[in-house]
Parts: sequence; structure tokens; C-alpha cells
Amino acid sequence: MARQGHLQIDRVSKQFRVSGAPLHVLDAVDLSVAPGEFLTIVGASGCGKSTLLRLIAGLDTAFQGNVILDGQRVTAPSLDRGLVFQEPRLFPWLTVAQNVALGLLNAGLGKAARDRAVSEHIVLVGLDGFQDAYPHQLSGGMAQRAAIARGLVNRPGVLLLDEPLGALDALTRARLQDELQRIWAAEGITMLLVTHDVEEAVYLGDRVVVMAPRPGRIAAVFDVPHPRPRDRSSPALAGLRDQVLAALEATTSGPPPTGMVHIASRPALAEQVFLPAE
Amino acid sequence: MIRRRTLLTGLGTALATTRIARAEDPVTIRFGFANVGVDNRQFSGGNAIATAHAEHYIDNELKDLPGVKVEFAFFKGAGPAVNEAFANGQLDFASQGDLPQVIARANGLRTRQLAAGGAHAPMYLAVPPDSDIRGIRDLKGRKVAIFRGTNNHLSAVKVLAANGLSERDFQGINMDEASANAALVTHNIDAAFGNYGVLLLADQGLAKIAYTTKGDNPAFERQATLIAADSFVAKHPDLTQRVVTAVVKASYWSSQEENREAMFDIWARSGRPASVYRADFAGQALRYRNSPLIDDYLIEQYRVQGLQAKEYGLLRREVSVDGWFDPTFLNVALKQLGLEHYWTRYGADGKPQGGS
Amino acid sequence: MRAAAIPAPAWPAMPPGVIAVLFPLGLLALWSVSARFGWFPPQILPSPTEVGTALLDLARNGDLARNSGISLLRVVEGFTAGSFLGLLLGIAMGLSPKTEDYVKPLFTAFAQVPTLGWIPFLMLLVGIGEPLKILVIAKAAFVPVTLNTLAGIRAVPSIYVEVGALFRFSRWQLLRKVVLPAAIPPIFTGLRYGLTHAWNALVAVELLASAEGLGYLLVWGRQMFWLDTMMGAMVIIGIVGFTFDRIMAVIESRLQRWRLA
Amino acid sequence: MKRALRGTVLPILLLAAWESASHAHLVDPRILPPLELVAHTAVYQVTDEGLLRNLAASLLRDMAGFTLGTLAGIAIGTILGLSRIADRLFMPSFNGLRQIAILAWVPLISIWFGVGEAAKIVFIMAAALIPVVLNTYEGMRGASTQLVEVARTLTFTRWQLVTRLYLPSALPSIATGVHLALIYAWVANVGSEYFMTIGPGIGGLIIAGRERFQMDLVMLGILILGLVGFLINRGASAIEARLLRWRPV
Repeated sequence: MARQGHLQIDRVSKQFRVSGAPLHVLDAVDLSVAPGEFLTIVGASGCGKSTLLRLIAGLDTAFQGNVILDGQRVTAPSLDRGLVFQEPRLFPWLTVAQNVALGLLNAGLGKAARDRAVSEHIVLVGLDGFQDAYPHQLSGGMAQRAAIARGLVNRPGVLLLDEPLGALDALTRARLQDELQRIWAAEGITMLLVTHDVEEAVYLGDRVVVMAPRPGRIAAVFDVPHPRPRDRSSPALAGLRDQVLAALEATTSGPPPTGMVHIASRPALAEQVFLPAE
Repeated sequence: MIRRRTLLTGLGTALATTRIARAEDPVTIRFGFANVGVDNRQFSGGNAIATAHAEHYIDNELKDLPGVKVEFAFFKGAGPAVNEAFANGQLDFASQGDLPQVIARANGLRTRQLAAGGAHAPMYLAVPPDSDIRGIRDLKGRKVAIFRGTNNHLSAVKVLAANGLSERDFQGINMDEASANAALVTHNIDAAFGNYGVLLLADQGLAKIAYTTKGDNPAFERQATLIAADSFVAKHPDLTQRVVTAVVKASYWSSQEENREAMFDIWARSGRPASVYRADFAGQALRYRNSPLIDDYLIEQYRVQGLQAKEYGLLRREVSVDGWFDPTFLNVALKQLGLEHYWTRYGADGKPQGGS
Repeated sequence: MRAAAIPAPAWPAMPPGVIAVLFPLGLLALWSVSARFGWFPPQILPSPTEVGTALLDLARNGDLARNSGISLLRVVEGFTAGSFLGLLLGIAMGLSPKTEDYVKPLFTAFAQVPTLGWIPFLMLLVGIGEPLKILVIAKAAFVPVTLNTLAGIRAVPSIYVEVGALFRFSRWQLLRKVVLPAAIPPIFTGLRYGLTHAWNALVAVELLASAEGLGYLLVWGRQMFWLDTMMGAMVIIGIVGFTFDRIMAVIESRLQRWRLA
Repeated sequence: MKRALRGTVLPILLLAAWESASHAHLVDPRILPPLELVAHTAVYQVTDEGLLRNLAASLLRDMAGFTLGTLAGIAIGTILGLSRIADRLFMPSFNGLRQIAILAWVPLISIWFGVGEAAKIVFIMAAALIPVVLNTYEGMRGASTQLVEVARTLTFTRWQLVTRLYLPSALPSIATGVHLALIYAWVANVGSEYFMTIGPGIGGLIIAGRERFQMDLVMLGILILGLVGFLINRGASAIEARLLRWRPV
């Protein structure tokens, strides 16, 4: 599979109707993600970050604008785009190996190739020895690893991660963050991680996108130029984290949603803002 | 297709993976009895058709046709069950009583009557030995078992009417013979209408007979005939002829007084002792009871049965006896066997007629 | 959680009630056509008009009201007796594990045999009169009511019981204020099952031994080869069963709402 | 141990009362036959009257009707549960029809399917079908939307969605339905032997016992009914546990 993973989000807007009134979940979002980039998205709840991910995944096609992956418009889910949810969402009646193998169901591989890919990815996420365990026998962190393996097993160009570590305890979470980073480096794929944890976003991302709610839109984009492996406690990262946090706070503490906020919040952060490329 | 089968039975049969209709020979003739022996013994009794079955008259008549077999089925549900089987195309021939036959015709079942087989049969009212019921009139307000839809039923209705009663004057409970016998013994009911089956209880001292149609108006008698599905007759007139001939032969044997005891013994294979049949036939000539003739008396009986069944609310619409009887096979058999004048023909008025 | 069904083609905008009757209407139409063209002999499938007429006749000559009344009365009597005993036994076993130890095995053995199996036994024991019918129906209601009452009481969350203990409730207070109110919804579920079972048992016992009632109407129709009457009786049996179920469902949902509140 | 002993007190008392009443002729021994007579009847039925053959006939018929009813029930329940159109069109009718007490179908089925095993099997099938349809339907409707999304991201086909997601996730519910179907089929089997044509079987045995006024035979039949019901129940629970071992306990 040619792995490129160049993702382009082109003036994407989406509305829901909430008791008759339109609610702008996404408003003219523009974003371009380079192949192999690790992009993280932070935002307050309701800013549409998860919705954006679902649109990219192709789960939801009722929107305006275009999502383009390697020149192809996204219209439906595809094995080129893996998605890992906040909950592991493992099929409870299948073992770990069978759950991972679900990802290859429509990949058109032979049985031997499939088995090999499954065990490789189980090893990759560090679940070796748990192939035959049922989901209810796994801890939260292990289940999430299995879900990540399932998302990766197709070797997708883009892996979309919707707060996959949100429900985990701090220790497990830190370990999985490193794990993710290692996998990303090893596989060289494009990753989009949605999170509400600014520290996580800064630690993992090449760029951090801050989204603002009502209407959901991109408020700011931060570059994280620090080389890997990164040190969690480095003052440089901490400084960046504070800036992102400040930007994030600005999106929620401001006056309620009008078109004004959109413009008002940007100049204040001008020096860090990178307008979406191209 | 040998047998007429409805779509549904076809499906049902396929489900049960029982016989599946084949396109050509061999033929299985399916013969039903509106009666079953004690403990579900596969024998009947009380008429010449039972003799024909027990003594293999029909099988013998078909001996030179290796592809043709006869299967006998005995219906605990009596006449109504036989009708259901005919409606499903699961029977070709049956020995059946008058009311079920009238009901079948009124509902448009395509069968015809080929010979008499158990005409002039009596009906009884059995009561517990210590009962104070001495006759039909005493039934008022009592709990009485009637097997509805059988020829006992119509006979009972007529007897009741003659005594100024109707089914509404007592608590009628619908029960088959075996249930009624059990209920009578346990005093669950006060009386039971029935055929020779109740004589078994009387024989054992468990009941006594409070009334019988014997010696009463012959119009109260129960009739029964050999019937066949129209479709079978049309398709296999030759086989039909053989079956009728076999029944006439059995009737002839069963009509000879010197065979009386032997015949009761044959019928006793049904589990009802010979004494029961002896009592049932006591005082009546075998030639009278076992005549296969379709005479004016029989036709008139069915005509009247139809009218009365309507009158007593057992039928919804008028029925006409036209086309019910088909004596052609019977006449051929009688001629073949030289028995044209052996049995007495009775007129519509019940009086003997001169030879035909 | 409700699953979004597999993406379904848009159905013409019609209220669900209308869609619901399309199938029965279609079936009825097919049935009429089949009767008109004689696809099935009328001895196997009478025409819908005949069934309708038979029902009307039954209604007009009073047979319907009389037989339904008799059946309903039997069910009410049997159900009341059976569920009352079931409640008593269920509560007794639920509150006293000792009682359960003594009674449960015998009860289980008794409940294991289907009601249908007990009918011939009871026929020999008490005859075929009204007591038989009441006993059979009562047995049918008794078993699910007992089991659900027992389960309902056992399922009362221990935290409630602990609260009661904290306030030094007496046994009686505990029963009245805590256990019974908490157990009412499952007990009612038992009553609902009990009524369904009772209705089924009524039909069984009336088919086997009766001179009146809706079950008897079926037998009568069968023996007289009146399929229209028979099918009419089936319709009535269905309607009564449906009504019972609806009534119980409405009461049940009321109780559930109260429990959530 | 103590608890188990308690459970035997009432049955022993009951049997003792029975035995003494029967021997003291307090009750007509035809109504309460002494227990040894029941035991004797049991032995006699097994050795001389082919009780086991009767039982085998009953069980075989039961299994045939149960299997057909269950398979049809799963198929119907799946379609009703997954297709909104089918649900709207047929479910209300199904809910209406199932309110007709199952035994009320006996006369109609006998007339439609005639005498013989076919009608009985159809009847048993109908009895087994109802709980399976209902539970399969509920199970399908209860499938997690979250897993449906996973399946969509993995580009499941419709068939894969049904076989890999809906059916397995409905399995616990289907198992409940099948379990009920086993019980209902057994009851319906007895009903078919009571009300349809006579054939070999345990129900026929009980009816014969009543007609011949042999309480011992009736009791033997009841005993067998209960025993078979119990074993069926146990077996179903075991299979259920095996099939659903992936569920957290």
C-alpha cells in the first residue's frame, strides 16, 4: 500500500439541528496535514474536534466543504484511515487476536499474511501473550492497546485517534503516549490525535491545533519544533504548554459565540499563530 | 400425481419427510376408520368393514396387484377427525357415520358413499349403576357426555327431541368415548350417550343402560357407510371396484348367522370383548345390520338426517343428498358375486321392498 | 442503547400505525382472493367473510358473550387464587431463607411439570367440573408469581435494608417501608407472566374438558367442521390475550416510572 | 448439607402421607395408587411396553420442531430487528398473533396439516418460534451503536455487519430465546400428543392413563415430563454458558 497520508481539510462546515435551531458544530475549518506528521488537536468540549475526526474517518458525510486524502475526496470510511475511539470498542465475544483481525476482514490478504500482520501488531502494541484473552479480561490500558493495534493493522496512511487515552490512569497514559510515539516513528504514518489534555498534545504533536467552540473552528496552531525523544519535564515544552493552555482558555472565557470572537482571539496570540498552511 | 394434496399438506408432509407423492405407481390406498380399539389398538368392530379389515378382505382382493398397498388408520377423534383427513387429502376411503358425512357434504368435502357399512346401528344412554336416571326425560339438568359431531350425536339429538328435550336442557359435555367412559366411572358425569362402547362398562357392572334406540323408532338409528374421495374414484375406478367388492364379500360373510360368534371374536381384537358386540347385536338379524345395500331407506335416512341436522343447529346450510350415493360399484360387485337378492331392500318408509 | 438499523431506504412518509396495518390488510386481501378463486378448499380455509359472519352470528345469538364471560370468570377466579397464593409463598420464602430451604425443592419439582401435564392428574383427582379449571389456571399463575416475588424480594438492594437497619426498623416496618415497595415492580412482572400463563392454561383445560368457554368453542367448531367459527374463536382468544397483556403492560410501565422517580 | 436436608422434609412427609393413605384405603387407591405400584408400572412400562421408545418418539419430534422453529425464529427475528421496514410492517402483526394462546392453534393446524407427525411438528415449531423471534429481535435492536461505528470504519459489508456484529451481540438474548423455546417446545409436544392424533409419546401415555383410569400411569407420565423438562433446562443452561463464555461474569 502506498503510504502517503497527505490530508487536506478544505472549508469544512457542519450544522446540527438542535430543537429546530441550527447549531454550527464546525465552521469553515481549513487544515492541511503533511504526510507522516503527528498532529494533535485540543479544544474544550463541544468545539467539534471529535466531529472533525469523524468527518475525516468518513463516518459522517453530511457536511459542506471537502476532506481530501492524497488527492481523493473522502466520501465513506476506508481502510486508508484508521480510527481509534476513546473507548476501546472491542467486540466482547472476540479474543484480542480476533479483534485485531477484524481490521483485515476486507483487506484482501491471504490467511497467512493476515495472521502474520495480526501477531506483528499485537507485538507492536505490547500485547504479546494476550492474543487469546477476551476483552473483559483486559485492563483499560491493555484494551486500548488492542484497539490501537486494530486501527493500525491495515497499515493505514492516516491514523485518527479520538482521545484514546482519556479514560486511562496517569501512569498507563504516560506509558501509552510513549508507545504511540514509538509506533508513529516506526510506521511513519500520519497521526491525528484529538485530546483534551494540553500536555499530551504538546508532548506528542509536531503541531498543536487549538479549536474553539460555538461555532467549532480553529483558533490557533502551534508548532512544536522540539526534537524527539522529548523530555516531558523540559522547560521548553512546559513553556509551550502554558501558551497552548492560555490560547485554549481564551476560547472559552471570552464572550459567548458571535462572529466577533473568531477574529478577536487571534491577534492576541499573533506571534504564535501559524495560519493553516496553504 | 397419485393423490390430491393441498399445498399445505404437501408442505407439512415434506417437513415430516414422510411419504412424498410420486408420479406413477405404486399406489397406496389409505383407508380410515372413525373408530379405534381399546388402548389405541389398531382394530375396529361393529360392522362389516371392520371384518373386511381384520380378515384382510381388502388386501386379498388386491393380492394380484403387487404395486398396490393398503394402509389403515384409526381415528380416536372419530368422524370429525376423518373429515379433517379427507379435507387434507390424506384419506381415500373411510368407514364413517351419518352426521360426520352430512357435515362433510354440507362443507363441500368431495366424497361419495359407495356402500352401507354399519347401518341400522343402535345408540345407548349409559348411567352409573346407582343412578336414578331411568330414561331420556330424567336427563334434565344433568351432566351428560355427548361426542359431538359423530353419528351418536345426531341420534341423541333426535331421541331428545322425541322426548321434548334439547341439548340446552342439560349440561352437555363433549367427550370422546374413552373420556366419557372414564368420567362415567368416576361419577364426573351423570350419563353418556354412546354406541356399543358403553356396553363394555355395563358388561363390567360399572354402568347400566338407561335407554337404547333398539326397539324404539328406527329413525333414531345410527347409519354408517363406506365413503371414498371423489378424486380417488375418478382416478382409480378399478381399485375402487376391488375395495367395494371386498367389502361386499365381508358383508356377505358377516351376514350369515352361522358366523355370528366367529364375527364377534374377530371384532374382539379391538379390545372390546365379544360379549359387548353380542349384546349390541342381540335380537337383530345379521342380514339386517350388515347389509351393504344403498336402498331407498338409507338414502331417505341421510336426507332426513341432513334436514334434521340443520333444524337442530348442527348445520349452517341446507344440504341435498343428490350425488352423495354412488351405487355403481356396489351393483357390479353384487352382480359379480351373485348376491343381488341376498339382502332385503327397504323402502323410504322403512318397509321391506320387493326384489330389485 | 438503540442501534441505528442498517441504513434503510427511506420509507414513504407514513405514520407507523398505517404501516402496521398494511401487512394484515395485504394478508386479508390475499386470503379473500384465495377464497374467491378457490386456491384452498373452504374446508381448509374459509373465506374472511365467512369468518366475519360466523363471529357476527356468535355475537348476535349470545354465544360469544356467554362463552367469553365464562372463560373470563374462570381466569379471574383462577388467577386471583393462584397469584394470591404465589404472593404469600414468594414473600414467605423471600423473607425467610429457612422457609425457602424447606419449601423450594418441592416447589421446584412441582413447577417443573408443565401445567398441561397436571391436567389429566387433576381430572382423575377432582373430576372435570369447575374446580378442575380453577385449579389448573391457579397453578399456571401460581408458579411465575411465586418465583418473581421471591426473586424481587431477594433483589432488594442491601443498601436499602441497611438504611432500614440503621434506623432500627422493626421487621414489619422493614417489610412495609423498604422491601415490598422496592420489590413491587418485579412482583408485578410475575403477575403479568402469571396472567399470560393463566390464559394459556384456560384454553388448554377448555380444550380438554369443558362444555362452554372460548376453548370449547374451538373444539365445537372443529368437530362440526365450522372452520369459520373456529377461526372466529381464535380471533377472540387473541383479542382477550392482547387486552390482558396491554392492561398489564400499562400498569407495569406506570410502576416502573414510579420506581425511577 | 443442612439446607439440602431441610428440602427433603416436605417431600418425604408428602410421600409418607400418600403411602399410608393409600394403604389404609382412606382414599380410593385408584386415585392415590401406592407408590410401589407406580414404581412397578414404571418398570413394566420400560421392559414390556416400550416406554423408552415412546420417550424417544417424543424427544425426536420435540427436537425436530424445536430445531425448525429456532432456525426460522432467528432468521425472522434478525430481519425484523435489522430492517426498519420489516419491523414496521410485520412486528405489530406478529405481536398481535402471538397473543393467541398457543394451544388455540391446535385445531387449525390439525386441519391444515392433517393427521400424522407433520401437524405436530408444525405446532411445536410455532411454539418454539415465538420466543426466539422476540429475543432475537430485542438482541438485534440492542446492538451497540459504538461497535457499529467501529464496523463502519473497518468497512464491513452488510453481510459482515450481520454475521460479525449483530448476530454475536444478540447472542445472549438469542440464547435466552432458545432456552425458552426448548421449554415451550416440550410443552407444545405434550399438547400435540394430547390434542392431535394418537401416536407414540409421553403425552399419549398420560392421556391413556387417564382414559384407562390408571393413576399410576398418569403419575409415571408426569414424572417423566418433569424429569425431561429438568434435563432440557439443565442442558440448555450448560450450552448457554459455553456459548457465552466471553461474557464477564
